[in-house]
Amino acid sequence: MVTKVLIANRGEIAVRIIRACRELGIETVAVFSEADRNAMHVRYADEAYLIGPAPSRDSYLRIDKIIDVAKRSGADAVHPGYGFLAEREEFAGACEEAGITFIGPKPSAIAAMGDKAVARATVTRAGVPVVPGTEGEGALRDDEIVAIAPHIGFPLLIKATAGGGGKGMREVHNPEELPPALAAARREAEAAFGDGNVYLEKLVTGARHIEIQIMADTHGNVVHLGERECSIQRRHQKVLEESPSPFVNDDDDLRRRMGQVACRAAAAVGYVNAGTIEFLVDRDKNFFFLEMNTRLQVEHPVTELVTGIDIVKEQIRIARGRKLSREQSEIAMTGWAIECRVNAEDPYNNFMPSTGTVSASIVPTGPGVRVDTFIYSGYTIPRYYDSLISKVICWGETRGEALLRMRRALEEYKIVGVKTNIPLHQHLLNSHRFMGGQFDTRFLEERFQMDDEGAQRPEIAAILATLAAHRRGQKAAQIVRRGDRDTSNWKWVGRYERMHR
Amino acid sequence: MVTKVLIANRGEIAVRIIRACRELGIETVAVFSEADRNAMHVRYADEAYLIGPAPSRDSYLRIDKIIDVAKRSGADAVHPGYGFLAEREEFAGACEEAGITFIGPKPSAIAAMGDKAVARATVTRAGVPVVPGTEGEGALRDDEIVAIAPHIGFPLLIKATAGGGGKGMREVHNPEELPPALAAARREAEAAFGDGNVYLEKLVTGARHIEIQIMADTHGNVVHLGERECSIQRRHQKVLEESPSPFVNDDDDLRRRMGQVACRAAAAVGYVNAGTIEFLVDRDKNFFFLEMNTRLQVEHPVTELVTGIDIVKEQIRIARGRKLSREQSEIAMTGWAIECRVNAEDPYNNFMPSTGTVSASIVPTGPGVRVDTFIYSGYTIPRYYDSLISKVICWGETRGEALLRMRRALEEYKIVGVKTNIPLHQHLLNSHRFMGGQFDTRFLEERFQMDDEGAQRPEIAAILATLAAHRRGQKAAQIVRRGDRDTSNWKWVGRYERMHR
Amino acid sequence: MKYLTAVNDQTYLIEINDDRHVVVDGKVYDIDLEAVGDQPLYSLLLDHHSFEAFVDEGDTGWLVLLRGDLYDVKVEDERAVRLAKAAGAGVVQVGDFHLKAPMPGLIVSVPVAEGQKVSKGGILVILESMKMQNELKSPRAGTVTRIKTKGGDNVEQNQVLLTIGE
Amino acid sequence: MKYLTAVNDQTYLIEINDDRHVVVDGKVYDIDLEAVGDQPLYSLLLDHHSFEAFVDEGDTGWLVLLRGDLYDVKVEDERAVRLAKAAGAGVVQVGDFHLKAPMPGLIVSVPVAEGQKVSKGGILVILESMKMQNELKSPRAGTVTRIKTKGGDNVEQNQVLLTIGE
Repeated sequence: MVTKVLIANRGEIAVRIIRACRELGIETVAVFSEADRNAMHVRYADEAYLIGPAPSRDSYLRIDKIIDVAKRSGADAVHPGYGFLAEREEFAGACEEAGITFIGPKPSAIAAMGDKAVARATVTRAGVPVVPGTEGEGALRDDEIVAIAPHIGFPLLIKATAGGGGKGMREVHNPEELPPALAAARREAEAAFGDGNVYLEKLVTGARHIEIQIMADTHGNVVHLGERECSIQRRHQKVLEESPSPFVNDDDDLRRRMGQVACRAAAAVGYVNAGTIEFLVDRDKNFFFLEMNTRLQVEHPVTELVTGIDIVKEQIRIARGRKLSREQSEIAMTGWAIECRVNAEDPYNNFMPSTGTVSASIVPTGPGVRVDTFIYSGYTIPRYYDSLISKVICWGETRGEALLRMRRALEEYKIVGVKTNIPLHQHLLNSHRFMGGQFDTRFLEERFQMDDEGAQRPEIAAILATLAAHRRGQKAAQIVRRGDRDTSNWKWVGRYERMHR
Repeated sequence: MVTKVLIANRGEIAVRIIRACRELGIETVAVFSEADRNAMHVRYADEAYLIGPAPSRDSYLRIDKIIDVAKRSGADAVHPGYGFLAEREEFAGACEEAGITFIGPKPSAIAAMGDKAVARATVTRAGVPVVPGTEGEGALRDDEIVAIAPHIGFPLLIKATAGGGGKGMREVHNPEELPPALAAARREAEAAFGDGNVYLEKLVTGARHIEIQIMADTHGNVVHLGERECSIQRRHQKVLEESPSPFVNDDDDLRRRMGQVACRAAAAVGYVNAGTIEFLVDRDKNFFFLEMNTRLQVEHPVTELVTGIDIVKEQIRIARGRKLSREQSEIAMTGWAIECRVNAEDPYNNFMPSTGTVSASIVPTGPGVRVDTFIYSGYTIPRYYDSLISKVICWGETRGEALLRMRRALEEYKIVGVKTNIPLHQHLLNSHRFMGGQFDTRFLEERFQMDDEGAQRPEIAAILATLAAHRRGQKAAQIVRRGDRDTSNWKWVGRYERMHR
Repeated sequence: MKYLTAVNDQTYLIEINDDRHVVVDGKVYDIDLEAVGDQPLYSLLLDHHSFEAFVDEGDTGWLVLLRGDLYDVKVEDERAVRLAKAAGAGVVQVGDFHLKAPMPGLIVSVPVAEGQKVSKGGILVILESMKMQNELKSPRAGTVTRIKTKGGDNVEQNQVLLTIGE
Repeated sequence: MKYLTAVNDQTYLIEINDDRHVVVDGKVYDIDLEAVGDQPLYSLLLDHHSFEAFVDEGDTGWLVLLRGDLYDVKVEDERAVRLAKAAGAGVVQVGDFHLKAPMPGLIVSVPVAEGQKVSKGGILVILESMKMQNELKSPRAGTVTRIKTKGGDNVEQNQVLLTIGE
């Protein structure tokens, strides 16, 4: 049974899951850290429990506290969202042990796919092509990695075994760079996942990152919901995603083959619930398994908009033991969807994270625009968590319509008080290469500039700045002038005397 | 050509049209009254022109000024939205004369349908069934109306000939009520439309108000986009709409017949562009033509969400002389959509309009929710215009999903600073009769109560009020106490001295 | 602090001694109350149950809008109530009713005259605002004692338009 | 008032004499500027063209974010500039660079030592915030003259972390 769901997460994904539950008439239990009392997931859930101090390791990563809240609140299911405990075998196991339904795959499937190196070995045995690397070697020490590296050949990627979201990932172009990069990657992986293990993978150049969404039920049915294009990345973090991929586009045969391989990879570990198989696709349309994310993906909304399937509701349906609501033949992609991840960071200052209070948030609305967010006017963004504060997802009948709609949505979106990467997205959407679908995973970092030297309206900017400066000057002058007036003085004196009575 | 569109409107519909234009790469020109400098349509348009004082008759109803702005700005087309000049034959004519494309029907079609009494006579000749009334009699004096009334029989409806939106409409149950009701209706019609003419119509009881959206191009193609259920009304103003109608629902034959009749009515006046045929449908599924709205309808989004057709973009397409993008056989309704009109009015005080500054607006977002609005935190709602401030439109695979989604969206929607009718919608969505689709046009006013006496959480409300009162008391006490403290005094003294230097 | 808080027909004795608890008719609840973004909008966690509500002071008491229901709540200091009772209460409040403009607008007409008797629900003033003509009605029977406005006037919110006496 | 306003390589002479007009290099424009909801967000109508932009004062000038482009704008009082020129300008500004924390966070490590020479782009401090490790780099070559933080420190925004001298 799933009648009361504890959401072991925060931010936009916690809100997303609470909404799905509400719409299914399921009660919700939020957990929150000391930094999150004013967070939207606390306000929108039916119940909310404080689980510890702000740092994740003291709150959102504390399996014991979360299981305890589940028991106290009578939650009969847990949704882990993404990040935090979503891909921790122990967490799924602890839920199982406590008799709580884990809305996700079995612990064994998480374990098999969670250790990225083991996962690659597993799917290779199932006949799924992988990028060459250290799969099947287990956890390696630095000296072992240094020894193996030349056999794979440079350039290489160091990846966190427990990884995801680009954390603990480093590119290495020659043997000299390897030791410091290993140290940095392990340090970041340890901080992000509590696990410093890493593995190596050959860096495929000119490749695209395309992933397949799959859903599997407990009755042995596995379907795929088409692909997502995720090549627009910065520091190995996805920035913008779309579905379909402009690279796959009309090649239904490629889509079908990738879908079949994805389903086969899932079946290889007895996968149940929603999952994503990430592939690298080279220029010749060869595709290689990268990893499987055994949880809901940040970018799941683009698939929802083109297939009409609510993935979170479908996850709950599967967790309830029902059959998938649609067979493969009933799943079609209609139109085009794009998602822009809005991060609290300064695109003009090396993407430094930006924290602070959101003094205003004017959200784009209207036809074809969906926003998944958890910020609101007056909300203070804590510094302890991910910088993702909002996702803008636009649907259009064609890629062109979706792009134009996204442009107008981003122009409408006004977030005041913190800096965001919205200008980055606006530049991207104006880039001819992006518009033409001509990009690989290196595009954003290597062939794209946030160069505003040639920006089109310097005169307007000059006028705006001058008017603002002029007004500020006048206001300052007025305050001085007002200070000289009698009425105002009388007021101050009155207050002063009241105080001294 | 349509390359630059002047939007002769304000509020949410002006924003809606600007968005469509932006997404088509068409430039936009806004017009605004002195009360609307801070309105969203002024901010979102490419250009904006002040056209006069706040009262509509001095600004948004001034054809001369609007045509003048069109010429000065180089706009080659005008979109009238709904209300204001949308159904004024003279306006469409003035555009034509100035060589500006009017995004709507020909003046002759507006005239034929705009005089509601003439319209009824016209469609009757085309074999479309109408509710008995004074159609075909022309403008009548009070004494003539009083004389005719008994021949139609009571109860009766007085309607404004130039009408729409329930303005200038009165119900009359016996001959004595007729003269004062006539006076009130004429007065309101005169104020709203500048035309005090009214006509009579038999009041069909237990009926539903169901309308058909049609689209017609300049190549002679006419299609319908299915029906909208609009029976939830207060004072003859629609409050909540849905598509499909729960009354029509699976009766595809009824839908097809109503659609065909609607297309025939449109063809009878050589109709081009988007239009709506309103029908009364009695318990036995007999349907009667009420009137045709020769413009975009407030509730058009529900049709957009179930058909996937962007009606405003289609309007522009038609105005450009293109063929309709889809044939009748390609138009299908998928899922269910509901719209709640959010009005700035107090549902607990006889729906009195509420004006003021919106100090916060937290908009519901996430899957399946669309909001068409023009308010934002810090915006002051002027008192001169319609009380509609936002439309929440939810889509679901089924009516049940759409209803549950609307419930969660309304619970999330927080508008602070003005009162809204959101609680009315929340009560409606909890009403068993509404949920069961068991309602007619009288339901909201006669069989529905905003009765909160039996509300479920008096204890929570008591605690909240007590905590708020307690905090306010404590804060007041603190201010007094703080006034006694030295540090604070020093601050005041410092200021006082600075001022007297 | 102890309060006597009345909602509809029910009265609760509510005791607040610190920021984290309330005692309602003897039952202790954990609470955590936060204003949302500096607005009269509150988030309350009551024994971990999460509620969001508008809480604002109205003319006659506190108004709480909670999950689509409006509660009119009277909060009184329990000690003050006790003292008042001891002093002998029971004053019958009867007096003039001042019709105030519920919003700014234009007076369309005033269909009553000074000295005229009106019944409960009788139309006193027609006020236009936001394109709607609103009929302001008498909350009780009485006599129009004073009219302070006329058709064509622009009136501000809360401006007294006329007075109904006994 | 006259202003000399510089954007990128271009300088405009902008004259503001009333609320409704600006004169830019001799050309008169109608203007209408309004702040949106009390924020550093402005709506400008310039000869009826509608622009929305964030306009805020930065460390080195005004920052204007307009349709996705950021402009760094220097606004100077034209008279002040003239006077300064007359007094003889041309002071070369060289001095210490103080590395400030761009956001609150945890110092992961400081991979430089006092007295160490650093080149432009060299990593000075690794700061963790929002789960990201951020490498703070040197904007120019120089020598680390002072280090005021160490790994494990929690630092506030704008706190000086270290200083680079000549």
